[in-house]
Amino acid sequence: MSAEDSTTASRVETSTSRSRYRVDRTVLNWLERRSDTQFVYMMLLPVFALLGTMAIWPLLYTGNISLHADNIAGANPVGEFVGLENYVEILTGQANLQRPFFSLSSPFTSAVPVTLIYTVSAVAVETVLGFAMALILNKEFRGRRWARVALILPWAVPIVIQGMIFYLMFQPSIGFAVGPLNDLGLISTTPLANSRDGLFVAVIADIWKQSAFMALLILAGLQSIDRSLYDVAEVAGASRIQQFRTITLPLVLPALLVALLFRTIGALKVYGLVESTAGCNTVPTLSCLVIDLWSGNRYGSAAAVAFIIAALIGVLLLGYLVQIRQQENGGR
Amino acid sequence: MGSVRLENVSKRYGDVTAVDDMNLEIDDGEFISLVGPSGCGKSTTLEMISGLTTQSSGSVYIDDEDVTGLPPKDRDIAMVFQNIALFPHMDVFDNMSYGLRIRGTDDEVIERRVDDAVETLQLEGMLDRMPSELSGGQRQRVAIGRAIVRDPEVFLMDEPLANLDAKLRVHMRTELQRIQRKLDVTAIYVTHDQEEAMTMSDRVAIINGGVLQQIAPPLTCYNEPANLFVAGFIGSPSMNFIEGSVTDRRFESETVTVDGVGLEEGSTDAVTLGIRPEDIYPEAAHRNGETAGTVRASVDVIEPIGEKMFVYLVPQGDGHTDDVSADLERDHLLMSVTPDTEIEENEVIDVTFDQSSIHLFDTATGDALVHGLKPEQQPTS
Amino acid sequence: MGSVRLENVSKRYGDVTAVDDMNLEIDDGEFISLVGPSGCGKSTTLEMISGLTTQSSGSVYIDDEDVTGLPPKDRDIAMVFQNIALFPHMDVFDNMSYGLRIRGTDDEVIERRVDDAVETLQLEGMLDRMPSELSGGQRQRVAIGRAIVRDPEVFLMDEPLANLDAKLRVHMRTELQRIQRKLDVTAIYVTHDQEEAMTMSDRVAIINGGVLQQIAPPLTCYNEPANLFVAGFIGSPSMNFIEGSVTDRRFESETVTVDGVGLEEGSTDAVTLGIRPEDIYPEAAHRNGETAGTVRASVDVIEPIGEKMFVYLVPQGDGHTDDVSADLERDHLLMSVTPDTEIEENEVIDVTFDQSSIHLFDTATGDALVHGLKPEQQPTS
Amino acid sequence: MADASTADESDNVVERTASKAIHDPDTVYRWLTYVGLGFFLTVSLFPFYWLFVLALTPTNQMADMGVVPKGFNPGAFLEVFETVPFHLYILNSVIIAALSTIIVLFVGSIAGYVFGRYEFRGRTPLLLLTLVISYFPPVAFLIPLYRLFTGQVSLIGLESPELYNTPWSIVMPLSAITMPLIIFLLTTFYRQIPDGLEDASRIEGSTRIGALWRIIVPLSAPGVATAGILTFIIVYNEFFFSYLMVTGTPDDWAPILHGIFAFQGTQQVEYNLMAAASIIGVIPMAVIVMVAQERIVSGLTQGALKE
Amino acid sequence: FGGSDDGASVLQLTATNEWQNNSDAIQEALYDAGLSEDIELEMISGGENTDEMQNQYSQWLNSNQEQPDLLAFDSGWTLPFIVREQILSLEGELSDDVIETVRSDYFEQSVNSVTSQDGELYGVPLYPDFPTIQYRKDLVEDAGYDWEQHATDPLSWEQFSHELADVYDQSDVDYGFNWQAASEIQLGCCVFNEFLTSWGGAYFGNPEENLYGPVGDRPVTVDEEPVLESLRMARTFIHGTDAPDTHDDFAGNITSEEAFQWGLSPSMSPFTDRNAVALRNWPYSININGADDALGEDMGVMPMPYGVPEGEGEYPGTGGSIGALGGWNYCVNPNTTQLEDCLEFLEVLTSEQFQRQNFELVGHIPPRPDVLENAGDVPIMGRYLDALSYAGDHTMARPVTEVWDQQVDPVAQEANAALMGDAGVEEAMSSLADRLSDIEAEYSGS
Ligand SMILES: Nc1ncnc2c1ncn2[C@@H]1O[C@H](COP(=O)(O)OP(=O)(O)OP(=O)(O)O)[C@@H](O)[C@H]1O
Ligand SMILES: Nc1ncnc2c1ncn2[C@@H]1O[C@H](COP(=O)(O)OP(=O)(O)OP(=O)(O)O)[C@@H](O)[C@H]1O
Ligand SMILES: [Mg+2]
Ligand SMILES: [Mg+2]
Repeated sequence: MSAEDSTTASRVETSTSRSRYRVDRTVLNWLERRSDTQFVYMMLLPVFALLGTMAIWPLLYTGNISLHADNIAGANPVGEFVGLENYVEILTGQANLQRPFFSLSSPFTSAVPVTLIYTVSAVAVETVLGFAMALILNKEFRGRRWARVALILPWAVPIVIQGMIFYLMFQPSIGFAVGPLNDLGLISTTPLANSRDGLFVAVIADIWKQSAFMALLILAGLQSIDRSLYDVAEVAGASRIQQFRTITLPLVLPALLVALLFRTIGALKVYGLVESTAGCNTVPTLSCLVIDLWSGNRYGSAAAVAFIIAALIGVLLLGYLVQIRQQENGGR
Repeated sequence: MGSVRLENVSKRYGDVTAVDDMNLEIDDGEFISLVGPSGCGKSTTLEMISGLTTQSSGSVYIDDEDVTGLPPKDRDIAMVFQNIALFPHMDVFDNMSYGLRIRGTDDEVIERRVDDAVETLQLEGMLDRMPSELSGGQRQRVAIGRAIVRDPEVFLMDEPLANLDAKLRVHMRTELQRIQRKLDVTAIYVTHDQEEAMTMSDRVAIINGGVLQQIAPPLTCYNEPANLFVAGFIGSPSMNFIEGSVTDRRFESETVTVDGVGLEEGSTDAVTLGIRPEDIYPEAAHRNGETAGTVRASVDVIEPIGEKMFVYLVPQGDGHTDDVSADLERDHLLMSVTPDTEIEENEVIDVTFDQSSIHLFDTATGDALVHGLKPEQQPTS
Repeated sequence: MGSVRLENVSKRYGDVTAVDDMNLEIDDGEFISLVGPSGCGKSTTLEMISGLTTQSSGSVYIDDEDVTGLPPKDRDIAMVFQNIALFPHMDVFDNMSYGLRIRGTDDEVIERRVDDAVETLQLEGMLDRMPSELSGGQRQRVAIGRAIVRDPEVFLMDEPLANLDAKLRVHMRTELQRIQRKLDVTAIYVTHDQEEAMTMSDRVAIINGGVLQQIAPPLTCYNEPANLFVAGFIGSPSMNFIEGSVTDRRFESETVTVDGVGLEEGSTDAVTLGIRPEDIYPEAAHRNGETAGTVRASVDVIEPIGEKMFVYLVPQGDGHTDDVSADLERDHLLMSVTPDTEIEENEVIDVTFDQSSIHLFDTATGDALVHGLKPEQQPTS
Repeated sequence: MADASTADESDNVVERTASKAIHDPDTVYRWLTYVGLGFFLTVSLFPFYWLFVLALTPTNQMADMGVVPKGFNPGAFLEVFETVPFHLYILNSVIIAALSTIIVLFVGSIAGYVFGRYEFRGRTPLLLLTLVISYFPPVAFLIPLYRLFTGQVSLIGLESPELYNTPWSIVMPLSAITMPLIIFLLTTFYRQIPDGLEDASRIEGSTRIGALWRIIVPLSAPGVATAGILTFIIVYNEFFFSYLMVTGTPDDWAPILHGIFAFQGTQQVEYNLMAAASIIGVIPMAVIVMVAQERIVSGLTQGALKE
Repeated sequence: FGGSDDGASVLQLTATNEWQNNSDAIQEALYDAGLSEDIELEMISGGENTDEMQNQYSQWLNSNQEQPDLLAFDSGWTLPFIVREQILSLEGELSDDVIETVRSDYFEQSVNSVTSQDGELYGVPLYPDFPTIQYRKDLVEDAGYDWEQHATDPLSWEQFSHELADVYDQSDVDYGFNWQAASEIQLGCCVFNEFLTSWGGAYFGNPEENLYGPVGDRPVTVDEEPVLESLRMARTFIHGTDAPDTHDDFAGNITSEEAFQWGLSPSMSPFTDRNAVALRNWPYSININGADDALGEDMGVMPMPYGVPEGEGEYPGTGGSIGALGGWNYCVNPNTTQLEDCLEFLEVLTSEQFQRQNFELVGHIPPRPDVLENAGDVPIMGRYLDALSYAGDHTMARPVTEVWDQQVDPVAQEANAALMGDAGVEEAMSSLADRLSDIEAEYSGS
């Protein structure tokens, strides 16, 4: 059946592809004749045109702002040039921020520890759950199609709504979650007002939503694995667990690493979820700082914190990148 | 122990019947080749033995145990896949040692066995290449290596030498046999190369359209093919067939007449005579044995291929027109002679063949009637 | 027009030199086979001609135009890949018609050509199967179909028949030749099957370790191999080699002595004599031609393979011990005879060969010195 | 490795005593699968059920909520559309998300192809550069882009086009911000396609780009479909640019975010309407997920990647 | 975009949620009050909450957008925009009559929030906002109290707490006195502000001098005793008298711990559901809770209780019943292409007729005391006119300067920490004082 479908589909495609072929032929032909190096750079033009205007130029612009003082009263919110002063003040704790940038004495109310705790716990759990979900979804069973939709759906929920759901769930007297969890001694009666509990709620909400993201990427990786490799492994005597370890895992690893990479980045930048559950005052993540500063018209400091976040992420992800590089070198 | 038995095994893919009611009994330690035209069900048969595919009906026994439902890993088999299927993320060493590592074999043992295999396979110095950095033949050898480092009950090999050159094939052939004997393992070997099937196997199984045609020792298949299909399939170039009828122990066709055919009187009508190209020779070079009549033919094409020479003959029988183009294949006779035979194209010569090398088949059913026209001899099958 | 020329072409992958300073000139409409051991650089050569790989140095000319840098699509070639490489997401029809559809050929023309190819390839009724639903041989035929529906300048075929059975191979061989002639296209054909190379090609190119050894018509390669490698590679089973020395036109080894060798006097020392298995025969069956001496040998193993019989002989020369196990290969002589030859294992017989079928090589360089010991004849190469 | 062998040995002992289930590991796996599935389904779906509970509960009953609706007021779902033209917001969002998805998949595919299948100088630095972009919180892009889209940036005397209040003011930046993820994703998937298939396509007469669209992209269907879902959802759900790059009226391309805000006043919150709107807002996502995940499944039939 | 075709012009304006939800009725009311029918109004949302609106406005105005033409500004952050000259001065634009009306007839505090340092008018107040205590009149009466008398004669917090505790005990409702203690702006700008001011304290010393600056040149007085006292009182409400930092004179345990995460709406819903005795909230909730399908006549309204009697506070204007002043103003986008229409709209806002209707329709308090006083016949709100008038006269604006944005979060954080007990009252306030001083110092003179 499916074979038939695809036959007709591609036969239909023929007529359209013909005209397209004619139209673009000169450009394509020209491109085709470029050497590999030239071709590669030509092909990268559109991406970098887009990234250049929409991301790189803005970042340079913002980077420049970060070198200027705040000017909260003037018509122009960007003050005079001060060099790295904003950075120095933030990193040394001299800046007047909503919450301390880094303070070990109050780990749940200072930005860096809060963000790190959030990231590590959420991403770790998401990876495990996401993998389990992907393995289940990769199986054949009746109703699989609907199961997939159901399991992936949380990821499709806008953050505002996600936040609202968990806000309500942990709202005493409305949410059903507070009582039992409080009885277990896990959270206080007002989890959203308590920095530690608020962080917990945010992590739970993140796991609910983002495990599906992991699952989706891992599932796609699983689907791409050549089935005949499992035949070989099975004949070679590999048990399921061994097949998983020797074939599934290494072959989905690239996709998993991408997922891990971007989930980590996402978690380190978390803002919307926190704002719509416990609030930035209770769970002050790094991005909360940026938004608060920006709302207060302190553009210079906001830009500086944004760049510090980026630097922090960059440092933390170095490990991942080394891993990925090894993957690439090993894989080809 | 590794005897293998298929009982009434069939495999259907939707409308397609890949294997049809196959019965096959393979003794422990035997070397069996499966041959047959492309798509006849050879790979499918192996897959069912390995457990990768479950038969639609019938049972598979390994070592007299019904293994239906037993996963491949518990059947203790090693297999070389037709599509090679190397693990793209592992280098040659890891690919070859996979089965051993899975079983937690000692590193030392692994290294030794892999080294042995590498030598056998002439893959020295490639242990840390990735599959994508190998040539086609090298990949295939790695795939063989992955199987031979193991010590299974049953070896399944699906055209393992297809991508190798002649010298290496010959080498690998003996090596595979040696290994099979050393390990005393049952081997089921799919090949499209008859020489391979002939030289390596204890018995050859010929399959056509999913149906087993004959299973017998190589020379039996060659000398006493069970039916027209086997006769035509085994031997290259293929046996010549001449359709005719038998009346009073006399075979007659448009071009050929043979006396003293060992068939009961009266069992006449549609009979096909088969004669191998190498059994035809110019009358001039008459050998020993009793000739079975002479055919006058004109030489159409001569094809010298080194060690021998193919001569395409157009028999000049009664009623035969010179219009060669029509029905060319059926009307041609192919003769294989040594290259020093003095024959020229378009020459008309007399060729002959020995009674002992004639095969007779029932045209309708295809079944063999008589092999070698010794009048006293009874048909074998 | 599709002449192809390689000028000093090399291809290196890191340390590995896959193709080394190759010079090759192929005329328009010619059918050339590339043969050589696994990993010798055949596929790499095709890839460079196709433009899929860029040579590390040297130039490729198609139709006298330097095509370096020209993308594959503009080289007007069709190619059958060794690894088959069917598009797994397209059915058979789409796979075969891919190249035509890309070019926007009329649907009608596409259907006609695909239909033709399907018939040639005996793939009737499989047009809407997906590759995963085909047998190995069927896949390979689809891959051939993808190439033959096109009408290119140059056909590149990399072991296109590796997965087919003998009958189909023979059939496909003629079909490929027919198509090649009909389209009047240049064909470069990689095969490990010598019979294929011999019967199909105008010329055969033998490659070893990335280096071109000889390019010549099939029989020339067979009868007048340029060097030891070619002599040993072409012909199956392989030529027997006997190392010795020549003194005063007399070849001498431990076991064999041949007189009247056409080498200048004094050019002595390390010379290898080559003789093909089918050129050795029992003294009893003396043929025409001048024999080149007799060798007494004991019959070690007899291997009957249908149309012929291999006899492994252990020459009983001076100083030769009976310890056969040591250096088994080099000391054996292989004789190929018709199956009716009356020989028994362990018998000691005298075998002989004709002077005309003797080849002499310089043991050090491997170069051929003389083919066929007619004393007046000068060495060819 | 060592423990694998001990496991083998103990197998014999276990085999004798253990139930049929252990004899047949498939049953165990199947059983585990269903248990896991049940767990995940409950966890995933319960919050949606909770939304329904809220949506069906009339506002004045919204206290001491258990896990069943207090009252039954399906009218909330209609009220959503009566209060604001919610469908217009959804339509805008879908258009914006679709445009972004097209751009991202198109441009990202080309980049993924180049990064995944070519080795060239500058590959790693350029990949890293794209990655670095994703390190920055969205605000870091906001100020300059806002100026750009409101025509305040002039390049060589030309004013930047007024994109504010058009879909492009959201589509363009979000395309760029989503791009690193998609490039990385597609790079890994495209990398896995055997070279032979691309080679075959090029021999047959397609260009490199042609081979990309006809062979590589279809063969990476699971990855591409995933990338598509991700982009669509990221854009559909995005907060910052969606919020700030348009004025907020449905006629000016305001996306669903503004529609939801229309229910969230500064002082009075209508939980049931918000819940109903949320459910409605998730519907397009559910449809997309359904359609696209189909591609993930059908993209590769058995053994699709074998060469 | 939004240009005028066939004579009718479209004015785009951001609107409060109440307006958006009743946009047809509001437009009708505006037309009735004299707005030209040629002017069509398009109401858009400025954002989910006041913070986001503020950000959105900055973007719009920074980039010289022509639309929206009119912007609804929270009185809490109108001033920074005025300081940055991002909105249009109405001086010389609106007719002198209208300007005069606003200056002299409107609630003074409201007018202050749209007046620049040099006295120019930048906007027209739409409505002033000040919280009151809403209570279950039926429960209170059942318990033997009469709080109607306090509509214009507020209770002290002490008396309030005891009486409320009594009512709470005698009734079967789950909640006593609901107010908002979450660490949000609400606490910083308003709730805490009310508490401390009614105890005679202040954020920056004398509010009459220092409320609007000069930044850096004013004392920070959050660590003074009245402020601490007010926190102890609030802690008593929640934790009872046994907890540290509480007041034995007060009745305790009248506010649920849930207050720590209560914003306006969560704190209100139990009350709306007849499950709480009293609620501190803004007038909009009077309109909701006073509706017949909610509490109706069972609800009473009175001004906020006081900590120390009026006039006995530490600083002028402190002490007594104090409600934090909020409210919204309409200002004009300086880039608008439809200035005339905007001005016409603003003029209509000043009409008594419209203000009454706005009061009736959505509960927006008329910005003019005289209009408010005469609005007794308005259905729900009219019932509570006495209390509203009194409360309107006893408000405290928040200290809105250009740095208030930076200060309000620390205030909320520290007050919340003190209330929850994460930090001692004195500790929290001295830390707050430090943080506020730092900010003052950093931006002094800016
Ligand atoms: N990508 C690569 N990296 C390193 N070595 C390579 C690579 N590709 C091919 N080679 C090596 O180059 C040599 C020639 O390879 P090629 O594929 O041309 O061989 P071939 O003649 O086609 O052999 P076969 O008959 O086995 O297919 C081989 O030794 C192979 O290992
Ligand atoms: N999944 C499938 N769906 C449908 N038909 C199939 C499937 N797999 C195999 N077949 C068909 O079953 C038949 C037997 O296939 P099989 O692979 O066993 O052939 P084979 O003998 O190995 O041939 P070859 O020599 O070409 O490899 C073929 O006609 C093939 O087309
Ligand atoms: Mg097969
Ligand atoms: Mg090759």
